[in-house]
This record gives sequence, structure tokens and C-alpha cells, in this order.
Amino acid sequence: MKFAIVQFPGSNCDHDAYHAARHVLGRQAEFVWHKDADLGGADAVVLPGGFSYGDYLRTGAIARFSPVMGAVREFADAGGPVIGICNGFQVLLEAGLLEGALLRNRRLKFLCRHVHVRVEQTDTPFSGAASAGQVLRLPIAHGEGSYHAAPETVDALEANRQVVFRYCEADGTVTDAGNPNGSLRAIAGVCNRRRNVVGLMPHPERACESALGSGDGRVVLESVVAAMTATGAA
Amino acid sequence: MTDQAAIDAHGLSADEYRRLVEILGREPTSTELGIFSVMWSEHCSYKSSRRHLRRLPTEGPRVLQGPGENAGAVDIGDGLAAVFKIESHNHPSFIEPYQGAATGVGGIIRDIFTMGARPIALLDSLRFGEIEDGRGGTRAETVRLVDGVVAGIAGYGNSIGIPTVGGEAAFEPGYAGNPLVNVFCLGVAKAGRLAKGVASGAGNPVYYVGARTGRDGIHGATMASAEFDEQSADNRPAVQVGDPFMEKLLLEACLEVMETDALVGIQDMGAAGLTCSTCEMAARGGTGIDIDVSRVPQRETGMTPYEIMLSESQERMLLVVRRGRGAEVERVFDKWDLHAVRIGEVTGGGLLRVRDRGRVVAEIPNRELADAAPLYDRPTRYPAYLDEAQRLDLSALDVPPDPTRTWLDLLAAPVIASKRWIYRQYDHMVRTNTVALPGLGAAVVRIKGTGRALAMSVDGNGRYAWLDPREGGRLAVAEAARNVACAGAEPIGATNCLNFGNPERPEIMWQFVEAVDGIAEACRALGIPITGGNVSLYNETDGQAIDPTPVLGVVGVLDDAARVLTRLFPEAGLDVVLLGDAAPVAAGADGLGGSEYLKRAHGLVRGRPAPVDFDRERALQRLVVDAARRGMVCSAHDCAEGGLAVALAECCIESGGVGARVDLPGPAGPDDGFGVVRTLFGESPSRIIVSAAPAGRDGLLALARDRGVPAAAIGRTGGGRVTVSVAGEVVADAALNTAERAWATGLARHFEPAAVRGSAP
Amino acid sequence: MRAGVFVTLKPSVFDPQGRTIVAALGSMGYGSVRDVRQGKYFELEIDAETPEAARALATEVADRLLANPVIESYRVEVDGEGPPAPPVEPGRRVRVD
Amino acid sequence: MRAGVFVTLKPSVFDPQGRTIVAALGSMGYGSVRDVRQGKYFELEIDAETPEAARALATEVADRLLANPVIESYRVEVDGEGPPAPPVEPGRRVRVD
Ligand SMILES: Nc1ncnc2c1ncn2[C@@H]1O[C@H](COP(=O)(O)OP(=O)(O)O)[C@@H](O)[C@H]1O
Ligand SMILES: [Mg+2]
Repeated sequence: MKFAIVQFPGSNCDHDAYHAARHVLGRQAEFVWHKDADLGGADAVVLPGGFSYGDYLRTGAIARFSPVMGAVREFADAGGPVIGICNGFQVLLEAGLLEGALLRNRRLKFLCRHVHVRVEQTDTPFSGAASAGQVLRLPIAHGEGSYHAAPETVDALEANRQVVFRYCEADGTVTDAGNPNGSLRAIAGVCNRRRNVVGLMPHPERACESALGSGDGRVVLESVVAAMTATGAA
Repeated sequence: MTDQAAIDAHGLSADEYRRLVEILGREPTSTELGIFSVMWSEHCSYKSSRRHLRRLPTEGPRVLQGPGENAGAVDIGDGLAAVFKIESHNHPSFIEPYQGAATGVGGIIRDIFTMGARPIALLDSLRFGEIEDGRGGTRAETVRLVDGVVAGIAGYGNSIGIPTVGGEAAFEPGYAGNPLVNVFCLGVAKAGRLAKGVASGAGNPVYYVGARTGRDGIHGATMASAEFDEQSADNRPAVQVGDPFMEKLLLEACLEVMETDALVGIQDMGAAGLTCSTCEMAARGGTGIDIDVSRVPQRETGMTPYEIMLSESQERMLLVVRRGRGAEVERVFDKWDLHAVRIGEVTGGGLLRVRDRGRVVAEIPNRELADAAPLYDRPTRYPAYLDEAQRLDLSALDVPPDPTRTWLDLLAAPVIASKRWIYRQYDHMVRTNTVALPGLGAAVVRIKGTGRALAMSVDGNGRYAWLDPREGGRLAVAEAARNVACAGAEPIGATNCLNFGNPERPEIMWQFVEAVDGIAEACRALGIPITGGNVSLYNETDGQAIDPTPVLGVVGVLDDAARVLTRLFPEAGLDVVLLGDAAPVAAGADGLGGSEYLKRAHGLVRGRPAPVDFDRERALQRLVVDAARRGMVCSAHDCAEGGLAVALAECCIESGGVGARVDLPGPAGPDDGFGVVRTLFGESPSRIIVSAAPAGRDGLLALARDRGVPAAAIGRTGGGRVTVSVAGEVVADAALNTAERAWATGLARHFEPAAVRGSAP
Repeated sequence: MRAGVFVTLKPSVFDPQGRTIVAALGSMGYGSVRDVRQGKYFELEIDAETPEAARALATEVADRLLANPVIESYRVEVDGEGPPAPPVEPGRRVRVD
Repeated sequence: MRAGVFVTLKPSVFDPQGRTIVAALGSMGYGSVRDVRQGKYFELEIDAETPEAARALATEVADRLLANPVIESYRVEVDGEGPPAPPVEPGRRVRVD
């Protein structure tokens, strides 16, 4: 089971994702440079958080044109599991691999803190090991994480069960107070129709060790390990 | 003959100019005049402070790099070094809060990775004018500055991916016209492979890499050394815009280059840009440097050699590379879409030679330029205000009728209240090393691949220093070190940022000298060497100087990261133990002088801060570190602003509902009605509140006795209230969530959603 | 040749920044400013023979990079050209598998 | 009445965002875009009788809130008015009490 962790200029959670995959989960992990056109035979692809190209212009707007994104698209089209975390989520949206967009947080401030998210769907490679409705305590760290899409798009996402993670209170109830950035319908993460591409604003890779305040994020990465091992990519 | 106007415009005194002509043996060219003026500015030459800084202790078994390089370094075991430094960006942050603070962060980060260290933590020490208007409202001007400064630090630090894990923020009238923005950065390097800012080996190529040079901040260095006044408005074009993305590329590329052995020396271009980096590197190497400015990548057209040499454009580095290894280095930078440009070479001559398309425009003996700057022994005078300010007559004051209300009001004081509004704008978790989140005490980051962690605290108190500069310096060291010890870490090194007014005024100079001596005494007594720092003088606006503000940054090491402590009582049913003197009564030791209590309850800044007894302080800090190592304590928090009562409340706030009930001896001091106030709110130092399992309590008390540290079990954790009695009688009592609300909203309530100007470009 | 590209949030998209500015202006006594929407403005310096060529290029660039079709629309203005064209919705990039 | 306020960095001020966009466009094959400067664009909806009144108000608002006089200059355009006025440098911001 091998993770490919894509490095864009300005990525800064690449090493965090690597640490979680390699040292916490004990799996293989390799960095893939944004100028590379292949993913080195990885079983799962991580687009990490950070500030690709400084987030100048728009978060993720420039990174989506990197050569590596062609390979990521092919990998996704072939059904391979792809996860975009924070900036990586923004890149996937800009690239059209996921639907919607992210606006500035409603209070216009960068916000770094732990929040609660509810696992809404467990039939994706990044939530399969979780139980439906399970509440995870995960950090967020973003200035532009307010999920937005046209009403009909959001309805379609809900109808197709593509909302994978939703902000909530500690007890799992979805309230405005539990929504840190003003995301539509408290959406914290979504997947594509095919369900193999997942993006979310919170940082599961920052919550894989209790020493860091929460181990709840492990289940996200363990899900894809389980899914891949099942398909024989041990 | 260079005309007088030009000399004055360059801020050179007649003596300095004579000195310059002596060194050159002729009149300077305009470029040379510019070069001397920036190198001999206060900012670059430390001409007023250097002779005093020599008194700071800079040696110790762990010191790998003392003052003199881009940053200091101490040995933290496992073959690793902690590289750290603190820098001020006060003036630029007043002119343009967002960009001023942002470029300050960029500058200190460059100082750290220039040493070959991977930066892993930032802390910010901030001071502004009052944010409360005294009528329950808010001062919009302060909010505008805080909003911009915090957004600027966040904008740069978050983007480059270095967590801002701690800091401090204070609000005093003295900073209204001159806020202080001091930023501390720490990185980790292989102990044997620290890079140096040295140019050696005649014939080795000199490379320029990073952002192109524009007309930014020309004379920024001299500006930062000139007293602020209305005219400063004209300095506005000197504002620079930070480019964290460029610096992120530089950071990664430089660290990659350092992995090879192709690098001889490296230095960032900070104040006085290309001038400072070239002549300092050559001076350190005992060599010369020969560069051609026409090869320097330029952002604007028609730049003169003078402008190119003095520009302070951000995100630029100067490298000296081994002959024949240039291509290798260029390849690394190309990978990061940066272009390393060869602009000259190291020479044997000891001359800084600057050419423009081959034509020599400046030729200066660089040892003299770098090191022969005039040093001043500026006159000092005991300040006229001091005797009166130190006089504190409590009999003239009313005893507060309801200590609980005073207590809650102190918890809401902006300097004490939660700084959540600030640190939540900082990514304090990136790099997944943060094992003690901001707001819980010292900042603690683990060192992956070892079992260790580093604790850091920046601390200072301008009010103490104004009332007693020497004691203010001593207290700043003691508290920063104590904060680190409270995390369970042994303090091993310190850096300092000395923020003062105009040193040409004898009373200001006296404050400076006293504070430096206080810091020196404290560092000697506690065995904490100073490995570097920064001096920021001329912090005045329209003749109004800031409070003298020495800020200390102390670094400590925890051998077992799992043993880290925070201020929080983890659970109910623990014993609350006070390490240190519960009721210090010695005259002047009661800690009311200069206290937050006096300021808030009586509107007074008076008296003398309680002096530190360093034998006591050292014993206390060692005790808490040992107790933490042995797992004898579950939490630790020192008594600072607001005294014991505030510290106790802080142990309960955010603990998840764990209150406490304690009974203190006393009332302390003379029978003047202020006994309870002294006990509750006195700020005498060397006191730490810990929690311990009942079974371990006696062991802890015994250990304290062995170490000669007074210690007493004062109560129990648990319940939904925080209750303090003195001599068995309840004097302060509040529901925990009431205390929490006061503390949580004290600062945050002043901020509306972001102002447009404060927000990122 | 100089071209200006204006990128604004679609009317359907909530603009908290604009909302904040209106509030701030209100408290400053500018109640007569009823609404504010914040957008981006890009000044492009383009090598092109004709204004038409410059517009074509600016439009392509705005469409592919400068604006996000999900939330933004844009308008291009070229120096030495007639009145600005009406706002355009960038070609949709989103693929729905 | 509708007024547009364009806020741009002063020419002397470095624009990292613009630089990064130019570089990106270059690698996308748009080398003919030689320079890009990014600014802010505000659309104001103002209660005003005349275009002149609207312009006066928009200018005051730009000066006091929308533009940062230290590094930015601005330009105001009002619908139903003549050609845009040249960029203005905002008045120096009020200093601390
Ligand atoms: N400007 C700031 N940035 C980040 N963290 C801060 C800032 N100001 C205060 N904090 C955090 O809030 C907590 C309380 O700060 P302070 O009152 O100075 O603690 P102490 O009095 O123990 O030194 C500390 O953990 C500190 O790191
Ligand atoms: Mg403090």
C-alpha cells in the first residue's frame, strides 16, 4: 500500500501527510513533484494542505495547471482513491474533479482550531473504516473554507450522498454554532459521483496522534489502507 | 568635497564623516556615502548599545553559536541544535501594520534558515496602546493596528508553513504612538552543520538569489534609527510588501543546497541589503568581495548603484559557493523556479569593491566598514520621574469592597484575558509538532525522531521596567524561564529584544544600561546564556518614548515530550500545591508595585516591582522541572500579572469544568486593610501553582523541603466554582463559567469583523 | 497594450467582505452606501497588435485562470476600445463524471 | 446610483501576486502577457441624487476606508458619468491620539 503525496510550490502540509502515512500508519509514502507527470505506481494520492503558489490569485487556482494534475486526473478516472486536504481540496475544486468552490470564512479571518465533523457517508475509500454518524475532532486551519455551490448542485450532492463530512457540535448535531466558516449546509467535505475522489477542509493528518490533541483523523487514512488492502494492494 | 547637506541627509555626524574620510583616505563617492551611512546607522552598527551588550553572559556548555552570527544556537542533544533569535519590526509595523509585521516575520525566518536550520516555531511579542477607552468602549486606532499586525503575522507565517505557537500581547498608553512588534523564530539543525555568514576562499563565486531588487526601503535602516515624527509620513514609499511564497521557495532551496557541501557561506539581505551582507560576510572571512551591481536582478528600471546597494527588498539571499560547484547550486535553485545569479567573487584584498558594468563605483576596506563603526558611550542620567513613581502610599487608597469583582475585572484585563482572538488566526499546528497548544503556557514543540521537545516563552513587562529598569530586566528573564520550567522543560538558552527610546537622551540611556545589567545578572544567576538578540532604539513619537521594554525569549528542553505540563488542572480530586511563598510580606516584596491590580483598581502605575531572589527562583524552577520529570505533578502555572488569584483561575479556565477550592495563609503584610488584596493580587515572583495526585502530595512537599523551596498544599481541584479563602474565610468566589466568560471576552470583545485595510491584500 | 479584467462574485454568492464594509461604513456615518460588493481587478500588459487581439487574449486568460466560473463572473476592458462588454460567465470547467 | 472604486498598489510598490500570475501564465503558454498587477474592485450602491454627489461620496469612502494610503492609490468611476478621473493618492491616515 503506497501513498503518493503531491508537492506543489507552497505546499506546507506535505511533510505532515508523509509523517502520518509513513510513521504513524507505517505505510509506504513518496513525494511526487508537481512537475512530474506520473505518480510512481501509488495506490492512493494525497493532495496536501498549504498555500500552493502562495494562494495568490485564488486558492488552488494556479496549482491545478501543474503537469502532475494530468496524472492525478487519469488516476482518478481509473477509479484510484484521491484525497484533497484543505488546499488540496481547493485544488481539486479548481480542477473540476470535485464540485463547488470555497469562499472566505464568514468572519473573514484565518481560523485555526479543533472542530467537530460528522461522517455522513461511509462508502468512500476515505471514510469506510468509520461508522455512519461518527463524530471526529479535527483541526481546521484556513482562511477560505466556506463551501459554496449553486443550490441545484448542492441538492444533487445531497441526493447522491456526496456530502461525506459535515461540521457539527461535539454531540453530532448540526448547528450554526458548529459551523466554523459559514459553509453551505455545514459541508466540510464532499466526494465525486464515482466516490473515489474526496476533498475536505479539516486536517485528518494533523489528528493522528493523541500527543497532538486528537487521534480521530487516523480513521480517514486507515479507511483507504483498508480499502486498498481489500483490493490486494497490500 | 561632499556638501554638508548630503552628509546630514545621510545621518552622519561630523566625527563619523571625518572617520569615513580617514578610512578611505579620500572623499567618498555618493555610493560610498550611502554604504557608510547604512552600515554606521544605529540599526546596523549598534553604536550606542554594543559596549553594554558585552556584559551579557554568552557562554555555556550547550552554546554552539553565540552572538555575532545571524542567530544563536544551543545543543539540544541527539546531535541537534536549536537555532533561535528574536527581532523587532516596530517602526515598519506602525507605518503599515500588515506589511510591517509580515516582513518582520519574513526577516527573522531568514535569519534562522540562513544558519542551516529548518524553522519550526514562531512566537510574537506585541505591545500596543490601550485598547479600552476607559468608558467601557474600544479605541478604534488600537484595533486597527492590532488587526493589521496580527493579520500580517498570520499572512506570512501561515503561508510559509511555520506554526506561530505562542507569544504575548500587552496594552499600555506608552505604546500608543509606537507599537512594538517583536518576533521570535526557532529552527533545528544538525549540530555539526551550522551554516555561517562567511565569505572565504579568494576566487569563490558570489551568488545572488531570490526576489529581484527594487527601490524598496532605501534608507530603511537609517529610518529605523531615526526618531519618528510627522515627516516620517514621507518615508511611506519605504514600505515593503512581503512575499511569503517566494520565501517558502528560498527556504526549501537553501536548505537543499546546504545538504551539499558546495556552500561556503550564506547570509540574507536584511537591513542595508546587499551592502550589509557583502561587507559582513567578507569581514567575517577576513577577505574582500568584488561585485558588479549591473548583474543584480532588478525589478525597476534605471536603478543606480547607490539604490541597488541600499535597497531593502525582501526575500533575497547572498551565497558564497566553492569554485567549480556553481552549476550544482544553480540546478537546485532552478528546481524551485529560482535563479541564482553570479554577481561577483571573493577576493584576497579585504576590500568591498562595487562595480557598475565593470566601472568601480565604490571601494571600501570592509573590515573597517563592518567593525570600525564609531562606538558611543552615551551619557546616562537617573530619570527625574523615578523617585516619585516608585513611591506607593496605600493608605491613600480605598480597599476594594468586593475582591471577587476586582478578581473578575482582572481576568478581563486585555493583558490577562484570553489571546484566542490572536492565536486562532495563526496556524499553530502545521508541521504536527505542537504538543502544547497556544494559551496553555509556554509553547512546546516536539522534535520528531527524538523523544524530546522544546519549550519556548517570550516575556517582558514594560511597566515593571519603567518603574525599575534593572528589576524589569531581571523579572523578564525570571518569568520567561519560569514559563518554560512550568512546561517541564529545563531552560538552556535565551535571546533578547531591547526596545527603548532615544539613547541620545541620558535618562533613556540610563534605563537601557540598567535593564541590560538586570538581564545579565539574571542570566548569570540562572545559568542561562544569551545567544543573540536585537536592539531597537528611538522608539519615540513626537518626543514621547515608549516604556523601556526588554523582551526575553527563553528556550528549554524536555527530555521526554510525553511529560509536558500545561496550566490546566486535568481532573477533580487533585491536591493544589503552591510552590513558593504564599504570603510574601517583606517590605516592597508584596508585589503590588507596578501590578495589574494597581492599574485597574486604582488607575495607578506606581511603586517598585517585587525583586527576584535568584537562589529561590533557581531552586523553584529546578524543583518543578524535576517534579515534572518524575511525574509527580499533573499541571503547573506560574503567578504573573494578577497574582495568585488570577493564576488559580487560569488553572481552571478551559480545563473542561474542573474548578478548585483553596485556602491561603495570611492576610499578608502590615495590618493596613490591604492584606487580602496582597495575597490575592500581589505579583511577587517565584511562585508556581501545581496539581498533584493526593498519593504523591507528601513526596512533592518533601522534595520541595529538600530543595529549600517553601511549599504548601492549599486546596483541592473539583467542583464548578473557583473559591479562594484567606485564613479560613472565603474572600473570592465565582462560578467557573463566570470567570471563564470574563476571561474569554476581555480582549475579543474589542474586535469587529476584519476592517478592510487590516485584511490581506 | 493595456487590458483590465474585473472579476466579481456572482450576485447569487454571499459576499461577507462587502457586508462587513457596508456595516463599517454605516457606523462611520455613510448609511447612504446601501450595498458594497468586492471584486478583483487585474491590469494586464499584453503584447498585441490590435485592441481586438488584446481583448481576445485577455478574455481567454480571464476565462481559464483569473476567474472561477462557479462563483465569479468577469468583464474585460481594453484601452483604446469602445464601451465595456457586459459581464461574461466563464465556460464551465466542472466535469461531472 | 452605482459607483466603482478601483484600488491598485502604487506603481512603486512590489506586487508579488501579479508576479506569480505572470509566471503562471508564462508556463501556460501566455508569454505575451508581459505584466500583471492585481488590485481590488469595489461596486458601491449609493443613495444619491446626482452622479456628482455619488462620486463625491464614493471618493470620500475610498479615501477613508477602501484604500490603504500607505501602499495603494484608487480611482472612482460612476455610472452615467464622463471618462474616469485619474488615480488619486488617499489623504494621509489619521495618526494616533
Ligand atoms: N500574541 C500572541 N500570540 C500567540 N500566543 C499568545 C499571544 N499572546 C499570548 N499568547 C498565549 O497566551 C498565553 C498567555 O500569555 P501570557 O499571559 O503572556 O502568559 P504568561 O503570563 O504565563 O507569560 C500563552 O500561552 C501565550 O503563548
Ligand atoms: Mg506574561
